[in-house]
Amino acid sequence: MTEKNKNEPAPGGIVAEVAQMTEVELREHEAEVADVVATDREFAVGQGETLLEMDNVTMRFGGLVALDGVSFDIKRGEILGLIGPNGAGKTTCFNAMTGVYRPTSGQVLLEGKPLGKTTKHKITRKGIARTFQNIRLFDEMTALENVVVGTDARHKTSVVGALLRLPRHFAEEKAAVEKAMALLEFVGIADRAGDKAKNLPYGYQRRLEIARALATEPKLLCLDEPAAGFNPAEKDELMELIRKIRDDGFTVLLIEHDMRLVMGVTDRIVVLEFGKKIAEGTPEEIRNDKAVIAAYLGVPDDDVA
Amino acid sequence: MHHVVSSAHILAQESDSWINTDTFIDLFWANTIGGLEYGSIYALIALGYTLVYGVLKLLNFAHSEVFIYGAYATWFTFFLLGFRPGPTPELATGELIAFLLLAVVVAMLVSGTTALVLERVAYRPLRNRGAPRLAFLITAIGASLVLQQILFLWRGGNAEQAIRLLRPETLFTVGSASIQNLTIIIVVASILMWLVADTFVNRTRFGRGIRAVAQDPETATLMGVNKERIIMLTFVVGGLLAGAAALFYMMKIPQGAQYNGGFLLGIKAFAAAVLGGIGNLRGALLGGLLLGVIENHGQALFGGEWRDVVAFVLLVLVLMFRPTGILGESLGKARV
Amino acid sequence: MARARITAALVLAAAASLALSACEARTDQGGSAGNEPQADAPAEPANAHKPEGDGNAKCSNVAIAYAGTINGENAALGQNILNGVKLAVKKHNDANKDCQVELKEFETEGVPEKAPGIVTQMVNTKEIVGVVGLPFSGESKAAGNIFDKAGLPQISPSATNPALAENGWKTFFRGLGNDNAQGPAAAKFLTENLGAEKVCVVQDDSEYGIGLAEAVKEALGDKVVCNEKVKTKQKEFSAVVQSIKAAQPDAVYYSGYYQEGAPFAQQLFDAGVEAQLVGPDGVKDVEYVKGAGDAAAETFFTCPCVPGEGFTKFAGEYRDMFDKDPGTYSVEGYDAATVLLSGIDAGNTDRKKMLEWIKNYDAQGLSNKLGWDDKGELAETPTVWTYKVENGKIVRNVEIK
Amino acid sequence: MTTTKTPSTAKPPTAPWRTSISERWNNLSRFQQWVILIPVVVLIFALPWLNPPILTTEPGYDFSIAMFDVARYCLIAIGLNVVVGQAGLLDLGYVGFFAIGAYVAALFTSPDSTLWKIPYLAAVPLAMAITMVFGIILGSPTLRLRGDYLAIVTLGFGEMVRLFADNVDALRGNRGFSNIGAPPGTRENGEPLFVNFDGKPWYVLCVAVIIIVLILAGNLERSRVGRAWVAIRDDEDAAELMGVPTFKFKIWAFVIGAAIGGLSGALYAGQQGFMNNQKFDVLTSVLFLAAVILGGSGNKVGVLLGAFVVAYVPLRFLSIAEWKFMIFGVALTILMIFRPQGLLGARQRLLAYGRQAYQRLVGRGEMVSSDTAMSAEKGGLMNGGSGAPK
Repeated sequence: MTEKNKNEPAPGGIVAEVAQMTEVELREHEAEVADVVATDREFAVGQGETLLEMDNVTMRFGGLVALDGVSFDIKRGEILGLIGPNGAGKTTCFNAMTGVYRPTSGQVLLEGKPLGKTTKHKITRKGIARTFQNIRLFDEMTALENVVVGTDARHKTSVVGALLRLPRHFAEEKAAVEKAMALLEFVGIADRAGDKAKNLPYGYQRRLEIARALATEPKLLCLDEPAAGFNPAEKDELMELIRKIRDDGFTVLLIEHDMRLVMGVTDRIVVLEFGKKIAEGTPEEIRNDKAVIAAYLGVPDDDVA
Repeated sequence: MHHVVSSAHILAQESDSWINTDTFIDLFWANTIGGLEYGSIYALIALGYTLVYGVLKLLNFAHSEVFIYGAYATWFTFFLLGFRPGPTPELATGELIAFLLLAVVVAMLVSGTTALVLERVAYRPLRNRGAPRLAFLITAIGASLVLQQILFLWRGGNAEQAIRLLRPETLFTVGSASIQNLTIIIVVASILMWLVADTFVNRTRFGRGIRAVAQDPETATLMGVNKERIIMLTFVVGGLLAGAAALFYMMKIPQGAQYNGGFLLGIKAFAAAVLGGIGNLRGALLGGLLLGVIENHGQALFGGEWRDVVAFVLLVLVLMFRPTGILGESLGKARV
Repeated sequence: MARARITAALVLAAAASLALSACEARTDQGGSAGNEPQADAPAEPANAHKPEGDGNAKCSNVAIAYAGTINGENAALGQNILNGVKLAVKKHNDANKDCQVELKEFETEGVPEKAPGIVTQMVNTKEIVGVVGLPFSGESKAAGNIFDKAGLPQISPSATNPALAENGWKTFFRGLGNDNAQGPAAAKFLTENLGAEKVCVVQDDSEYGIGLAEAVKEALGDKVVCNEKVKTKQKEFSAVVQSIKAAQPDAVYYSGYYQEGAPFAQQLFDAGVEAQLVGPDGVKDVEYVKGAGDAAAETFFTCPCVPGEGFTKFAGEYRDMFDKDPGTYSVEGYDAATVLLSGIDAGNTDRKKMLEWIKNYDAQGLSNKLGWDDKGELAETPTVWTYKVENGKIVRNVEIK
Repeated sequence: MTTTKTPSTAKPPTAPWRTSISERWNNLSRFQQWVILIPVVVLIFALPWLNPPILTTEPGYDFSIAMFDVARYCLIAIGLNVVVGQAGLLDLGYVGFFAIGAYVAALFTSPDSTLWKIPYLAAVPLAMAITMVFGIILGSPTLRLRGDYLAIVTLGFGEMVRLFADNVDALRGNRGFSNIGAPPGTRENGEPLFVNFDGKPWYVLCVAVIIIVLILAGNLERSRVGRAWVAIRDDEDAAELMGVPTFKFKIWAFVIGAAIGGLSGALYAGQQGFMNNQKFDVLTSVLFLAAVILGGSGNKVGVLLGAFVVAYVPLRFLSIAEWKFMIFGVALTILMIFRPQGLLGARQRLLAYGRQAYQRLVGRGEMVSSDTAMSAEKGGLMNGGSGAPK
């Protein structure tokens, strides 16, 4: 936030204030917001390096093989799409990356280091954040607080520190609220920051999940069908948001059914079918891949462009 | 277990060994048979927990009260038949069987009705409102309290005085165990009841409904199963079994009709259900019998005052290390 | 075998006590002709104090109080006492038109937790000059110091734990013998009257049960072959029964209350243990007789209480007022109230005077000779009686001498 | 960016009376709040001396002791609220911690105990420390379980504490401990200040403790710890995936709850002067739980209200004391159907900087929950996890 905002709250609050800004002011404001969002991140360092590697990952549940020797990698700064028909193992893939499941064999490497038995919350701290296919917000918290929980992943205040309100607590709280507000603006829902998550409109909840995930300062942001239930206009807005996230230096993994969205926004695409990787390449390559076409042609899909 | 008891030992400052292996060996058969006797009662109550848990994923806390209503029903049946507290009357075998059958029918009806009323009055409104999980649990606690207090305010805090129709007599002995007529009746009748319940769930149309709802309520509804009716049925079946258990319990412990007398049995029966694998009918039987036996041997080893601790420790250990129980789940999933 | 020997001992004991007891004929309310008790119950002592006094007492705005369980757990015991007190107060007030003493009732539910609040309220109620209560040892322990501090005398009609008198409370008086009297007497009964050589002592976890068991065990010495513990509200005694069975005693002394005593006795009986069962005053209750089923008829009781059936006038009045027979400790409650009422009649209408009055009191009550030593124990140790069950009723057996 | 700029939407309608009170309160400055709070606190402290005619429990029960009992329940409710209300862990064995606290105080101060003796004021923190250790011991195995299973295991642990009190000779079972210590201090006449027949000093002590605990608990609530608890309560898996070390914070909730339970147990033992193994049963646990649930779990004012009702009503209306479990049982059942969030629903202020943030944002003190009184929506504890049983 700018000094001005801190010291002289406008009568209508920041939202009204933003609404009254001129185009130039707005740009400046946006830049400030982006700046806060990107704090403490090695911005654009090592673009193109391998960030995350799926190394021959197999997931078995009883007799069911959900992932069968899947290998691919995600490069810094790219938007990778993960697609495939229903039950192809996309979400399982996500869960294996974020520690919900441990691979039966194979491993997931983040920046060259295997995740191994790292617990879920530690994986988040190592830099993988996600959203959920079926929205899972903290319903009883306000939107702002939801995002602050995300920022807490980077906080170090101990229980004793919080109990006695030691200085670090204040510093972290202050920074967290600033950053969370900035993130809410970034995803475009700052006007409802004070509402309980459960009372937000659907589209807002989706965006709030993204803001919350970004708050953990992830190296890799995994979006699990973020456009589910969106109309075409909303999908366009979402594409724009995803690009903006990438432009801010994040790496994005995107699972999505909507082919137009995937083709429109991703740099590369990995295609899964029945737990196996059947193709990998740029959207253009995937569009013309025979195996992919075969996989999708059985099911007439309006969205296949 | 070792840790728990050894610290108790230090506190208790007992000079003799804290594990009575001699007693354990001497009374092995007596405790095993006695354990089977209690265990079969636990098993019948455990079936009620398991069925309801299987279908609703609900720990029906008030099931212990469903049971104790059966115990009161038994007592009142005896009382209204003209029997009074005091020495056991001399009855012809035919009379005895007729009276006991009457009592078991009444007890089952009362417990079944109690379970049904509980479902309709306490749980259904919550379901209709789509209440969250914990609301069900708290309602169960509240309902349990209410059912219990009705008895307390009506009959007072003391147990009903013992009325007994059948005097236990030793028929023969196996090692240290004297096999009594009561033991045989309770174990055999309980296992018969369990068989009936198992057949009902596994072989009848209603039973298929129960299993369907337990596995996937939504699909079951789509397939034309009337979920509400199945839930009611489940409660009633659990109640009927608890009623039967109540009669057996009252035959064993005629002072059993006390307003809060169901609590401990309920907890143990739940422990039995978890031990065998909650949601699993066979698990309920196995868990019940096993708990009864372990508990008896436990008290031989550590002393009678630790009997209940044995059951609680067992419950905690099972939940910690194998929450699906020995046989695993079959009606539904054990872990939330 | 054991049983035969015990029976023989009993016959002898009965004969002896018959010979010793007074020979005047009395109508017996309880037993029929075939069930003559083996010793006569004492009649109402002719010189027993009476709550009605001389009928000329003058007082105003003075009250006594009962504090104890009324509707809580073990309510029956509290009701027995309270009714005894009520009867005494009614008789007093009917006789003394110019001295209407109010009876205030306080419900403690028998739990120590509530006692301080209740007792503080009592000591802050200025009109109360004396209290009948508290019935249980636990609550008495929790609140005895409050009476002491406020100088409000309390006469407990039923708390028999010896330690209560050892706290240095100047306001504590016990209206009956303590467990130190009952313990040796019970031991004597077990060994001499019943001729038991091997005794199992079973104790519950109450102050009362533990204290009494200690006293009994001490008096029995090496005749104790096993010592088992049960717990309040326990209903299942297989472990204890098995141990007793293994110890093969001649007699079992159950030191506790009837609530657990009844199922215990029954399970002991069911298991075929033939040892003679004896219980204390806590078990001596009609509830036990009904609860223990077949085992009840085989049980003896010891009690530092005088058989009430001789008190025909009292029992009649009690029945008229409450429509039931006096229960355990009704007489003691009545006696305790009478001490307080007679004090008021003598003009002791403040606590200080009342305390002096009780300290110097020396008169025959219905139950015991009432007069106290420095600690608040009865100066004259009351005799302990034994009782047994006949035709579903508890009747007196012999006095332990 | 421009596309994401959405016009400010109208807030859902709120129940005017409720919102207005809490909102008006939150719109006040800290100073104004203190101006109102201080007289209220003074009034609360003065209650036993005022002995207001309608409020009084006399002539049945000493009012000052009744007020201490109420205060003790309030403290317990605050502690249990950390576990149940904030972190959403249904603990049916809370009485176990209360008992441990009471026993520690008794063991180290009563002449009936064979342990060495320490002053009461030293025994209180010791009681808290030991209960905290027990919190870890009981919490680390059980807190991996959820929902119903957690409830039943905590119940089992509570019972085990009670059974140990029954069975271990050194804990003296029913005989109990007498002459338990008390804080030092004498009256003008040289008599000790803290005695079991005067509730006033104990009440003042307990209320002071409550205020400190409330402030500390509030500090936690409005920090990452409190947010983590609510996140766990709302959706444990999501919380974990958002980087919340859920197990650690659940243990903390358990331990902090245990400490407060132990503290109230030690206060209880001190005031009573005598304690034995009675009253540490499941029914007492349920009564504690009822205090939290009735008032509104997760809401501090709510649980204080609930505790007041649960403790005060049976003392005020002694004639219905035996009905208390019936009444609370019915109340719990009905409440779950019609108002699962309790009399006052959960309302958190999770951000220390929330006030400024909201002021900047919407130009008023605080965004209050837009739950209306009529909505039977999930609230407080009632939103834990996986939805209704099917």
